[in-house]
Amino acid sequence: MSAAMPQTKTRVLNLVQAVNEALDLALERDPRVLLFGEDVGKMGGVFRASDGLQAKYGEHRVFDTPLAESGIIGYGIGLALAGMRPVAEIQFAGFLYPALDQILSHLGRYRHRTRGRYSVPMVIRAPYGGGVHTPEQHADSPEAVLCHVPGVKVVIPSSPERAKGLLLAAIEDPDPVFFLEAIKLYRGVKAEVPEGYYTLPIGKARIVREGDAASLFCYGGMVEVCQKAAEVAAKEGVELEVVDLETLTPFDLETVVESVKKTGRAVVVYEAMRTGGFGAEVAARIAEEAIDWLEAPILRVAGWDAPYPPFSAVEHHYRPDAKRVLEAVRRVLRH
Amino acid sequence: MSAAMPQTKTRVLNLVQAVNEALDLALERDPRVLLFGEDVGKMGGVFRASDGLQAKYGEHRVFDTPLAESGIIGYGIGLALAGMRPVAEIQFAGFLYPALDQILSHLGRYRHRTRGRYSVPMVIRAPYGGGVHTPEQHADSPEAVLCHVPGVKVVIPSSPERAKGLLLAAIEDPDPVFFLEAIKLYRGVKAEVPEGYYTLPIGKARIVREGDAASLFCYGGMVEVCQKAAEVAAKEGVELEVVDLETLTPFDLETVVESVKKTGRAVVVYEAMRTGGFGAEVAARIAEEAIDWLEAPILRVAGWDAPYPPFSAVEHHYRPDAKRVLEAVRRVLRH
Amino acid sequence: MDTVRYLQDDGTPLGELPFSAEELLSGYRALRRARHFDERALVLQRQGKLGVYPPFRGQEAAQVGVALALEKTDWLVPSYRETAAVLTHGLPLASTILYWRADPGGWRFPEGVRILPFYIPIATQIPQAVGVAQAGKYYGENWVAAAFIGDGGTSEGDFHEGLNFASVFGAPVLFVVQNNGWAISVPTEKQMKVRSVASRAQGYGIPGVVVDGNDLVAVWKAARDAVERARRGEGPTLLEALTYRIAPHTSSDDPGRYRTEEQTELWKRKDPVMRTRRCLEHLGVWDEEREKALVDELEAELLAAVEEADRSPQPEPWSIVEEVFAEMNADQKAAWDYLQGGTR
Amino acid sequence: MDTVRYLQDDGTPLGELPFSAEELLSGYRALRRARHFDERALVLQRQGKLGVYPPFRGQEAAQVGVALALEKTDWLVPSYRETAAVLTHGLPLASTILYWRADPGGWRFPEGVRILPFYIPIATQIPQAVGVAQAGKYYGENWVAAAFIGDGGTSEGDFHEGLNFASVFGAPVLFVVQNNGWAISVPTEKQMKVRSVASRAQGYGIPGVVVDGNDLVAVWKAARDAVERARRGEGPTLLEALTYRIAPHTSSDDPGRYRTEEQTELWKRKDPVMRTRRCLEHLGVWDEEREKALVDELEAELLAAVEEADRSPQPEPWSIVEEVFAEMNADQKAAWDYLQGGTR
Ligand SMILES: Cc1ncc(C[n+]2csc(CCOP(=O)(O)OP(=O)(O)O)c2C)c(N)n1
Ligand SMILES: Cc1ncc(C[n+]2csc(CCOP(=O)(O)OP(=O)(O)O)c2C)c(N)n1
Ligand SMILES: [Mg+2]
Ligand SMILES: [Mg+2]
Repeated sequence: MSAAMPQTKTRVLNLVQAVNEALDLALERDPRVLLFGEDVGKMGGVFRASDGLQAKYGEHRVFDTPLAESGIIGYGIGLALAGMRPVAEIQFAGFLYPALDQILSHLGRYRHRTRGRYSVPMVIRAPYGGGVHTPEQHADSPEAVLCHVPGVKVVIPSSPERAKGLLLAAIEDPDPVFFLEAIKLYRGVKAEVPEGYYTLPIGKARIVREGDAASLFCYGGMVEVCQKAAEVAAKEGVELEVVDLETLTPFDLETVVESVKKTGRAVVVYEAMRTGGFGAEVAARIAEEAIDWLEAPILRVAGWDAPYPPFSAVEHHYRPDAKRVLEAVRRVLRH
Repeated sequence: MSAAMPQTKTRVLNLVQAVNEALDLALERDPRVLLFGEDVGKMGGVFRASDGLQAKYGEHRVFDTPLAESGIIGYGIGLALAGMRPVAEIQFAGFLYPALDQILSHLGRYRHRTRGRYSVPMVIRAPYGGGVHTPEQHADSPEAVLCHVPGVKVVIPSSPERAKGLLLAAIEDPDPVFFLEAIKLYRGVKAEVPEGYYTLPIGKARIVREGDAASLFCYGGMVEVCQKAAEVAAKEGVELEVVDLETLTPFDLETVVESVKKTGRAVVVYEAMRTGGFGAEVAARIAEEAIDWLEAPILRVAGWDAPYPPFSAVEHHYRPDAKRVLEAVRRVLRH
Repeated sequence: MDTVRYLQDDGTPLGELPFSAEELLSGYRALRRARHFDERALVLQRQGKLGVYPPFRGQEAAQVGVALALEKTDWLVPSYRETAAVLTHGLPLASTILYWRADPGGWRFPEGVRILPFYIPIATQIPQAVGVAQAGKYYGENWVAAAFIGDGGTSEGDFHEGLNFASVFGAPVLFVVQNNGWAISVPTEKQMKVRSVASRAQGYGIPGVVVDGNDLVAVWKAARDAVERARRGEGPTLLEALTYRIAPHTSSDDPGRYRTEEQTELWKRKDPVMRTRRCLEHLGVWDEEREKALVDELEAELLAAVEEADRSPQPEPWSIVEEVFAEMNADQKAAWDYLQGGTR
Repeated sequence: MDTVRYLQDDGTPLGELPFSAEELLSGYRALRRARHFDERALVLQRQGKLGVYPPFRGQEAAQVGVALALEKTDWLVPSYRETAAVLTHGLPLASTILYWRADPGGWRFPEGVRILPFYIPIATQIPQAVGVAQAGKYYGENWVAAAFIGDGGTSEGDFHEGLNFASVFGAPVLFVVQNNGWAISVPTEKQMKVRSVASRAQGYGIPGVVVDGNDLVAVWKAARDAVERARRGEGPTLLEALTYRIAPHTSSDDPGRYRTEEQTELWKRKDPVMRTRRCLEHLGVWDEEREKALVDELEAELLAAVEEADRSPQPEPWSIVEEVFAEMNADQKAAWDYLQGGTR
């Protein structure tokens, strides 16, 4: 895979446009690629991720399914077993739940169960997370559940250019990949995105801001929150390192441990409910592999142990923000 | 709740007999208690947990359902919303998956969603874990997924007398409780169990063996493994503290932190797949609250990042045993 | 399966009506009240006084007709679109406004009102409604539950599991499918290959009934028969109301992306409110004057409700961690303290 | 719905048979071979040479009849009980033995054999079979998929979702419900309130067919018609085979806990193998001698397969972390090194 970004022309796109472009390129490049889900066809998806693609590639490549998530994932698994490259959209990550039997029982087990005779090269895309006043269950962040499934990879991009390259890599991947897209970023971030086909490596975390005072570990919608916190801290002369995990599983232990060895302090930021969230795994890995370098407790800034508030007025009190991240940073620095 | 064990007569029972006795007492005490699931009626459950109860309480209190887990949990939620005290059995924890939509979308959200107007006082029992040569998916340990659901409690007993008192407390509890029973212990452990009705507190971990060299944190089927390891270590003059979490959520931080402060070393043992397992949460809590007392990395001994092997011949290489626990102990002691 | 109708498209009765004039007047009142709310709701939404709102224009009869067939002691289990049904079964206007304002003040329905909250995860209410219905048997209470679902929702596994449970247990429940032609952008023809969802009833050994969902009399009568059947202990019924979603899926949807308005125009001619009104006029118990008086009354009621809703206090930040368990656990307490302004 | 039959309980043809004597002989051979395996499997299980094993005694015709209707290029999607179908569609005896020995050597089915692994999580194979069937269209391959499920399995949501997908997409798939009267201890009457699962077909707008599942000719003919239909692009069929689970649910089940043997005895009289044999004898193409020769041959084949299976190497400890991904990740590599004897 071409890890580096190609030196081609770029245009400014938001994240959903970048996803749309990646899907377009994948459909063009590989006839085995199929796009389906609820409202992905004529409507082009509730967030427009597949806008225009049915018109361009036809109803047999890009189509609507009945309203049944277990059916969607099961159908996709069947297509993949028989050699296709299905890319399924689940309308919101909170609606992956009806499909969890297909996911936990089959998606990641099939290769192992058949000792490699069969595999499931399938991509499951879903918008996740809060910050945009959605109704109940439309702001869920269930990544931790997916990261506890053997044989599947979980990728969560934090910018348009990363999203495009990572999604194309996910579609090329011989194993099932969950691709979660932060709803807050769909139209919330715009950036230069290279034209044409390129992939970015799955399984690597990346340092989006260098620093020596403390490390902030984050992904998806929390990356911009951590960057904002880092900017504020920088004004006070405190240089924070911001590490975008990007791929949650397989976990890039090396990059995480290197950062902790450098800063000696770690804060993990995620918007899912705190208990049992993926941040617990990040903290556990650090406590396992880098304890001797730690000069402070590993703190987690996350959603509270309650459902994501489905009432917008107080939503921002649930989702971590720069203020809460900085409070945690001060605690580890004071320590 | 009567935290202490009553001073009544006791008999030797295995874990499944203790569960059966608790269910019997609950049915007798509260007419709102109903028992249902696949094969729980005439057959008395594939593990005999409800043996004889349909004959004793009638088909309207103890009954078989169609083969549909989402239906079973959804049906139970409805009964609970209207004031009953449903106790549902899912035949194996690996078959909770078709019901995860009902569980993640409703079970723990209902009270919050309605600001207390409605609640779901329901108990969901399921056998879990390996060690007895079961077919594929019959040895899963999905507790981490359940612990990431807001508004539900997760209890996993490690002995017959604890199982009886905790199950009765779970049925009394005003909120939904998952009660996972280690298949390996059903007939694998026998112990004195008090007669009559008693409850044990949910939300408390307990020290099953005192020690000062290092703390072993475990639950369910791993408690006997850790006790075995502790006995071996004791022969070498190393006193290990074994902490049975018993309730995973709500998490008993205090007992865990106290133990770490005392021993300065922590090993977390669980049989689920390592990445994203509940042991990560335990390690994260310790790294958050007790780092200054730690003299070694927090190690996890768990199932490998692969499906539980559905072929008995090598099963014991997947499930943690005393040998692997002791290897981890040596590492933290050497540190 | 043939479709049960009592009124022609223009409202003229096709024959003897199964309800008295008084009954029909009260039915029309509930219908008109729902319509009035829906119209005002869209205005409030544009003013930012409601959050995302799923309008029910064109489906009033399908919802109100069912609610009218229920006793106060019966349970109503809605999806997210059944505001008309919920209002008719007794949810106060102010609570309804607060709910759609996404204000926690609206999340706790008043005691005594046997309505479950609006269901966002599609079809999950179906097996739950069966449990609610069955619970009455243990209390010796003869209540019935009516559960709503859309044409799209019938594709979910929970629809099948719930219907089978109800059939096997003989539960006193009425399943109402509002077949409104669309699941967001997906037309019913792409959702299923059958003309009528009710044709699935016989696969469960239960009666299936198809009614003109824009005919209040037909819906009300069919629902009343099914409720009586359930109360007699004869088990569940699957009732399909053929109707149409005149408005966008929600206040944030743009139907122009997936449908032309021709079909919509055709259905507007069968408007359930106008049809019922014409029926009453035909019976000589309604006229322009009475209509005006009713609308004035409904507007006054609504304005009062909006004012009441506006008086409801802003949600406190810490409310987001309350009511998760009967007793707050240590983690929630820590969050609660933090949100109260203390630090952790 | 009436039940399609070609043979009386004693095997006498009810009339003209749709298969030639040669075809019937090959069919009987497959049937008898399956029976022989099942008989020996229980012995091997008791000797500890197989793990938990789900016998199919009494259901041979329901399974073999379907497999006989498939081409080698068609897909067979079994539940856990379809060993007879799988053997007939080409899974080698040795692989089958190793699979039920819970030996990883049996987990990888040979290339070219279009059989998916036995499905443990009930009903999950149904939507997957639809995807497998549809994939052929993209390859311009005209394959069909046959998916099996039990009466109990039809209660799961995936059964409904899969049938609806197949119907909406017009997928070339045959759904075979073996209604064997029991789901472990739960009789079909407590599983559903309909006499026949096939009655659900019309709710999806697809054909539903009920056959005497102990009548090889009936099953084979109905399956062949459905497969041809699918290949012609006319979509899915729901085929229900009425049969009976003569044996325990699995080698670890005790039916004495939940059923009396009277019903079992009645069904034994309709034994599918005996019935087919009598039919052949009636046609004058079979006798005691031929039977004995066949059984000797089958026994020899089986003994050879057991020997081959016994030669398969013991699974290596580290195999449990292999083949999880195309490429091992760091965590699996660490586990693999550890299991190889190194320490972590
Ligand atoms: C399990 C689940 N999947 C997807 C959605 C997103 N969604 C909300 S409404 C809707 C369409 C529902 O159509 P229908 O059941 O016909 O009801 P209608 O909107 O027509 O009233 C979808 C797909 C959801 N809320 N829940
Ligand atoms: C999702 C799921 N739930 C429960 C089980 C446990 N279980 C295994 S077989 C069985 C009964 C199946 O009955 P049926 O579908 O009629 O098939 P049969 O055994 O009669 O062939 C059950 C409940 C399972 N394997 N998967
Ligand atoms: Mg609809
Ligand atoms: Mg069966």
